[in-house]
Amino acid sequence: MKKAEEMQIIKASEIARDTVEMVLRNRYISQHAAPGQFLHIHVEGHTLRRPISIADVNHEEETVTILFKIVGSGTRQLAANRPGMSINALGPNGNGFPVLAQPGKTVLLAGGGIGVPPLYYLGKTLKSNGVKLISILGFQSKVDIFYEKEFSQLGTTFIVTDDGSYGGKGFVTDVLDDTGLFELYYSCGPGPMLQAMTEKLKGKPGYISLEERMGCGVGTCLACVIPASNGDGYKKICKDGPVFHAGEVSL
Amino acid sequence: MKKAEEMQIIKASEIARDTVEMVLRNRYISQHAAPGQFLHIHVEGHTLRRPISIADVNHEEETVTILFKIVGSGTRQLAANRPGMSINALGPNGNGFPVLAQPGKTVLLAGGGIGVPPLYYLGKTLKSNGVKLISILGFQSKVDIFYEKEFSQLGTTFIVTDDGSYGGKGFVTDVLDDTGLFELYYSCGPGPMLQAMTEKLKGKPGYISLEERMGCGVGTCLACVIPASNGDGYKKICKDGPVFHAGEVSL
Amino acid sequence: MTNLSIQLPGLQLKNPIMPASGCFGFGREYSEFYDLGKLGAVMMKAATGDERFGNDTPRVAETASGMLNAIGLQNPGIKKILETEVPFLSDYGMPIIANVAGSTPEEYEKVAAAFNETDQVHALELNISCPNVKEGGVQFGTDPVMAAEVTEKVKRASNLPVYVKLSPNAGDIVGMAKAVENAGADGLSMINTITGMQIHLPSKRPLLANQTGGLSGPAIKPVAIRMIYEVKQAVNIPIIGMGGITNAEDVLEFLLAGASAVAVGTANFQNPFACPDIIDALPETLRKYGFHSVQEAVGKGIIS
Amino acid sequence: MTNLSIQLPGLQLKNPIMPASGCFGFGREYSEFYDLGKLGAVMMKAATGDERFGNDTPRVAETASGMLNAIGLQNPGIKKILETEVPFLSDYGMPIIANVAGSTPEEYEKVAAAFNETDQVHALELNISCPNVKEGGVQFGTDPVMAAEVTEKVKRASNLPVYVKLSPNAGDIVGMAKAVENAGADGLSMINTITGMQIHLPSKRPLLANQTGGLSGPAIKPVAIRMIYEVKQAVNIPIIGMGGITNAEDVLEFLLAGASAVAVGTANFQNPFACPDIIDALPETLRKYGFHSVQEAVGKGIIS
Ligand SMILES: Cc1cc2nc3c(=O)[nH]c(=O)nc-3n(C[C@H](O)[C@H](O)[C@H](O)COP(=O)(O)OP(=O)(O)OC[C@H]3O[C@@H](n4cnc5c(N)ncnc54)[C@H](O)[C@@H]3O)c2cc1C
Ligand SMILES: Cc1cc2nc3c(=O)[nH]c(=O)nc-3n(C[C@H](O)[C@H](O)[C@H](O)COP(=O)(O)OP(=O)(O)OC[C@H]3O[C@@H](n4cnc5c(N)ncnc54)[C@H](O)[C@@H]3O)c2cc1C
Ligand SMILES: Cc1cc2nc3c(=O)[nH]c(=O)nc-3n(C[C@H](O)[C@H](O)[C@H](O)COP(=O)(O)O)c2cc1C
Ligand SMILES: Cc1cc2nc3c(=O)[nH]c(=O)nc-3n(C[C@H](O)[C@H](O)[C@H](O)COP(=O)(O)O)c2cc1C
Ligand code: FES
Ligand code: FES
Repeated sequence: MKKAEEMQIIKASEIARDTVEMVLRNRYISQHAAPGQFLHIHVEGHTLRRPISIADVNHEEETVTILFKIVGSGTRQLAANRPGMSINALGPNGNGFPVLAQPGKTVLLAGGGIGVPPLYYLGKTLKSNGVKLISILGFQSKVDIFYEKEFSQLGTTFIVTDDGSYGGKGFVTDVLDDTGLFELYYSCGPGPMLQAMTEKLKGKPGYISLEERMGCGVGTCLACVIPASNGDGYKKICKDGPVFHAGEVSL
Repeated sequence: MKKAEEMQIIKASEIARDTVEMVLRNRYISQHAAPGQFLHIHVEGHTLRRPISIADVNHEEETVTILFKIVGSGTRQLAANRPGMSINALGPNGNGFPVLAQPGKTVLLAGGGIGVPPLYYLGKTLKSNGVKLISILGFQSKVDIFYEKEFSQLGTTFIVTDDGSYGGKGFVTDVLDDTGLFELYYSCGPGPMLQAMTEKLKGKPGYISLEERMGCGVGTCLACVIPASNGDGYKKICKDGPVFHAGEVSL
Repeated sequence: MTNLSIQLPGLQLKNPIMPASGCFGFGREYSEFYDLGKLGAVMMKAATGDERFGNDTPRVAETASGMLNAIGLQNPGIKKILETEVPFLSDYGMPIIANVAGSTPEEYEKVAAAFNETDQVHALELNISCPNVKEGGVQFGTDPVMAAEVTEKVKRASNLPVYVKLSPNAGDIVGMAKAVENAGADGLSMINTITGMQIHLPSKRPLLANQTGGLSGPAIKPVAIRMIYEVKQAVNIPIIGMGGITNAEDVLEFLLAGASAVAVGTANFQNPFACPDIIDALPETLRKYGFHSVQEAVGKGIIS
Repeated sequence: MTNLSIQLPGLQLKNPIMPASGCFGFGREYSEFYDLGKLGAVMMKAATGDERFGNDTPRVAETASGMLNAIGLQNPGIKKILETEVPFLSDYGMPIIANVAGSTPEEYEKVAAAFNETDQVHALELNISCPNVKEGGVQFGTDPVMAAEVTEKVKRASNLPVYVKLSPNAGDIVGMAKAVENAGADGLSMINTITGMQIHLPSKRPLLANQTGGLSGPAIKPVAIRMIYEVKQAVNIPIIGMGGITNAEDVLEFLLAGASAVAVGTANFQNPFACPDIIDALPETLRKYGFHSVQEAVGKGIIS
C-alpha cells in the first residue's frame, strides 16, 4: 500500500538565485526512487501539493535530494522549512526515465532551468552503467547556474545562458550541432524548449519529461493531461509520465 | 499615529491545562498599556485577529504578559510560537478598568477562567496605590488553576472550582457572602458569571469586562456590540469597552 | 458504540463518508493507498454517453483555501465504465453511486438507462451542475424548469434512486431543490462547485484554458452549509452534503445543517487518506458533541 | 512614473484603491493609523433613512480564508451621517462614495436624495445586495426587475453618479448588470458578500445570531474575478471591483478582469494598513507586469 511519507529535512541551502537544494531523509522513498520520478509535496497553508523532481538519491544515507526554484507562494513556503523539520510527500510518483543499460553508448542530457534536476540522478545512474554522457544545461543568467561541477564529473558539459552572462549565449538547442554524436537523448525543461528539442531531433530516439499543473498527483483527477500523438485521447503526466517517449505525446 | 507592533516572544510556557503564559517585548505597548486593555493579535493562517487581555506589564523590561487558553485553531497556532519569534499585535486596545486611587479602600476582584488574567495587572496597580484587595477566582477544575500565588500576594484570595477538585465547589458568586465588606468590584469572566455577579451585587459600584467575537478590534466594523442599558443603541466592546460600568450595558 | 450507519434511498451506508465525484476517478489510484471497502460508498467520476476528452490544460488552479478545476467531464464513456470500472469498484463491496452527465436531456436519459444493465450500481447522481462544459451542465442546474425536465426523464428511464446534484450558482437554491423534488428526485446532493476564475498575471489571461472553473475546497464550505440548511427545511428528501469537508468536525457541521451523508472532494488531493482518516475520527467527534449515532445529528442544527 | 490615476463618473481618483463599505466605518478609527488623504476614495458604511441598530451578536465568524458577517446595516441614519461623518471625512480631500441602503424603494430614494444636500459626497453606491437584513437588501439584488426599479428611482432622486452594488447571490450576474445599466446606473460595484453560514458545534446551532451571514475575504476572490470578467464584456459602464483583495497583485488581477478601481474590505481587519500598503506597492507591481498606468491594465485580461 502507498503511504504519505514524512521526510526529515537534513540540509537546506540556496545554491543559486532563488534555487534551493534540500536533502530529505526517508527510507521508503530513497529505496524506491527511480530517475525522473517526482515527489508530490504538501506545503503548509496550500490546498494543492507541489510536484518536485527527485534530483539525487543516496541509498546508504536513505536520503533524496530535491532542487527547486522559488517561483510562487508554495515554493517560498517550502524554502522556509529548516533542517530538523519534516515535510509530507507522496512518492516516488510517476514513471521516470527508462535507464539505458548499454555500456559504451553515448547519450545527451539536455536540461533547461529547473528542468535540470531530474537529469542529474539519471546521469549518475547512466554513468554507473558505463554509458557516455554529454550534457547541455541552459539557464537564464549566470546567477541561476547550479550543478555545473556535478554534471562535468559525468561527462562533457555545455552551459548556455539566455543573456550570455556565462557560457554560450542562447538556447539549449543552439548547442545541438556542437555536441558530437549521440544515440539517444533525455530532456527536461520548459515547454518551448522541449518543442524545439523534439523538432530539431525528430527521428532520433529520445525521452522528455513534462510539467503540468496538478491536482491529485496520482492519476485520479485528470488535471495533468497531455494529448497522445496518436490522437487517442490523453495521457496523465502524473501517472503515465512525467517522462514520455518523444513521439508519444503532442506538445 | 497608531501602529501594528511586532512583539518579540521572550518566554512561553504552559502554566495550567491548555493555558499558556507568554511574555512579549515591545516598547510602545509596554509603556502605554493600562489594566483591562487588550492586544489584537494576528495569527498565521487566520483571517481575523484574536483579542487577548494584557495580564501584566513590566515597564523596565518593556514587556507585557498575556495568558491564554487553547480553545480553537487560533489559540493553538498562537501557542505554537516559540521564544525568539515575533507576533504582530494591535494595542493596547480599548478602555481598561478605571484605577481607583484611594488608599485604604477595599475592592473585590472576581474572575472566572480565562477572565482572570486582566484582573492581575489591575490588582497589582491597585495594590501599589494602597488599595486593599480581596480576590475570588473560579476555574473549571484543579488542573486549570493559575496565578493563585500571584493573587495571594495581592490580598485574601478565594479559589473555587466547578467540580470541587480544589478550593470551594461552585461558582465565583457563591463566595460573595464570605468575603467581608468591599466598596467596589471588578469582574471578568464568562457571560453567565457576569450576569450573576451584577445581579447579586446590584446597586454596588462595579466594573465588568466583556467578551464578544470581533472583526476589526478597533471600532470600525460594528461586530462586537452590546446594547446600552439606557436603550440608546449599542456600545462597541473593542473601543468603548471591553470594560464597562456594571449598569452601563444590558447583559 | 457510536452508530455510523445510515439508510438512504438505494443506499445502506455503514458510514456516511464517500469520495465526491471527480475527485476519486473510479477508485483505482486510491485503492493503492487503502482498502476502499472502508468507505461508506463511492461516487464515481461523471459518465457521458460517449468518451469525452475534456478541456485543454491548464485544468486546475490553486486559490485561497480552495481550487478551481475545469476538467470538462473527461471520461471513457458509459460503455467502458460499465465494462471495466464498475466491476473493479464492485469488488470492494460498498455501494456505488454513478454520476450521470450529458449535453442534452436525451444523453442524460441514455446514460441513466445504461446503468439499468448492472446490479452493481446502487444509485444515480444526476450532475446537472457541471460548470465546465459548453452545453448542458450548469445551465440545467440554474434553470428549475430544465432541471425538472431532466430529472423526470431520468427517473422514467432509470430503475435506480436518483440524487440530483445542485449547483450553488443557482440564484434560488430552494426553488431548484423543490423543482427537482417535485419532478421525482429521491434525494439531493449539494453542492457542486461555484464558478470562478483566476487571471494569470505573467500571461495576462485567465489561467485555466477553459477560462472559468469550478471553485471547491474549504473556501466554499460556508456556502454549502447555508444552502443545505435552507434546502433541508423546504424538502422531504435526504441530502448528501459536500463542499470543503476536510475533517470529522466538518462532517458533523454538515450533518447538523441537514445532510444525511457527505462526500469528500478536494481534500483527497491534499491527503489521499482524507476519507479513511475522517471515518476513523468520526465516532469520537460525534461522542464529543453528545451524539450516539449519525442519524441523531441529521438536521439538529436547524432552529425552527 | 507609473500613473495610478483613474477617472470614473463623478470620481477623479489619484489611485484606484478605496476601503470597501462597512469595513472602514466612516474612517475615524483608521484615521488614527494613517493619513486618509492617501486613499483614492472612501466608501462609507451603509446609510439608511433612520438610525438602525442591526442584528444581535455574534455578528462575525471566521471561515477558511474568509469571514462571515451579519452586522445588519447598523448606522446612525442619514441625518447624523450628513451632519458629522461626511464633514469629518471631507477634510481629508479624497472623493467620498456614500453607500445607500433601505427596506423599500422609497427609503432608498429618500436616502439618495438626502445626499443632494451636500457637495462633499461625489457618488452613491446603491447597496441592493446586503444579505443581512430581513427586508430589502439582497432581494433587490437577485431580482433584475426590482433592481432596475430601485436604480431608476434613485437616479431620478439623486444628482450624483450612481454605482449599483451587485450581489453574487444572483443566478445571472450578467442579466442583473444589464438590467441596472439599462435603468441608468453610471457604474457597478461588485461583488458584495456571498450568503453563507457556520454552525457552532458546541451549541449545535448557527453561530451568527442572524443565522446566515455574508462571506467575504480571499475565499471569494475567484468568484469576484469571474463575475467582473463576465460583466465587463456585457456592459459599457465602469466597474469598481472587490472581494478578497489583500495585496497589489490582487488589485492587478481585478484590473485585468475589467475593474477600473477596487475596494478593500476584510483585509483591513487583519492589516489596518492594507490600503496604504497596497497603494505603496502598486506602482512596482504594475511595472513588474509591464504596465505604465492603471488605465492601461483595465480589462487587459479579457480574451475576446
Ligand atoms: C513532474 C514535475 C516535476 C517538477 N520538478 C521540479 C523541480 O525539480 N524543481 C522545481 O523547481 N520545479 C519543479 N516543477 C515545477 C514546480 O512544481 C512548480 O514550480 C511549483 O509547483 C510552483 O509552486 P508555487 O506555489 O511556488 O507557484 P505558484 O505559481 O504560486 O503555484 C500555483 C499553482 O500552480 C502550480 N504550478 C505553478 N507552476 C507550475 C509548473 N511549472 N509545473 C506544475 N505546476 C505548477 C503549483 O503547483 C500550484 O498548484 C516540477 C513540476 C512537475 C509537474
Ligand atoms: C477583550 C477580550 C479579551 C480576551 N482576553 C483573553 C485572555 O486574556 N485569554 C484568553 O484565553 N482568552 C481571551 N479572550 C478570548 C479569546 O479571544 C478567544 O478564546 C480566542 O479568540 C479564541 O480563538 P480560537 O481561534 O482559539 O478559537 P475559535 O473558536 O476557533 O475562534 C473562531 C473565531 O471566534 C472568535 N472567538 C472564539 N471565542 C471567543 C471569545 N471567547 N471571545 C471573543 N472571540 C472569540 C475568535 O477570535 C475567532 O475569530 C478575550 C476575548 C476578548 C473579546
Ligand atoms: C477536480 C474535480 C473534478 C470534479 N468532477 C466532478 C464530476 O465529474 N461530477 C460532479 O458531479 N462533480 C464533480 N466535481 C465536484 C465535486 O464532486 C464536489 O461537488 C465539489 O468539488 C465540492 O466538494 P469539495 O469542496 O469537497 O471538493 C469535481 C470537483 C473537482 C475538484
Ligand atoms: C463587516 C462587514 C460589513 C459590511 N458592510 C457593508 C455595508 O454596509 N454595505 C455594503 O455595501 N457592503 C458591506 N460589506 C461588503 C463589503 O463592502 C465588500 O463588498 C465585501 O466584503 C467583499 O470584499 P472583501 O472580500 O474585500 O471584504 C461589508 C463587509 C463586511 C466584511
Ligand atoms: S494530477 Fe490528478 S491526474 Fe494527474
Ligand atoms: S470588532 Fe470591529 S467594531 Fe469592535
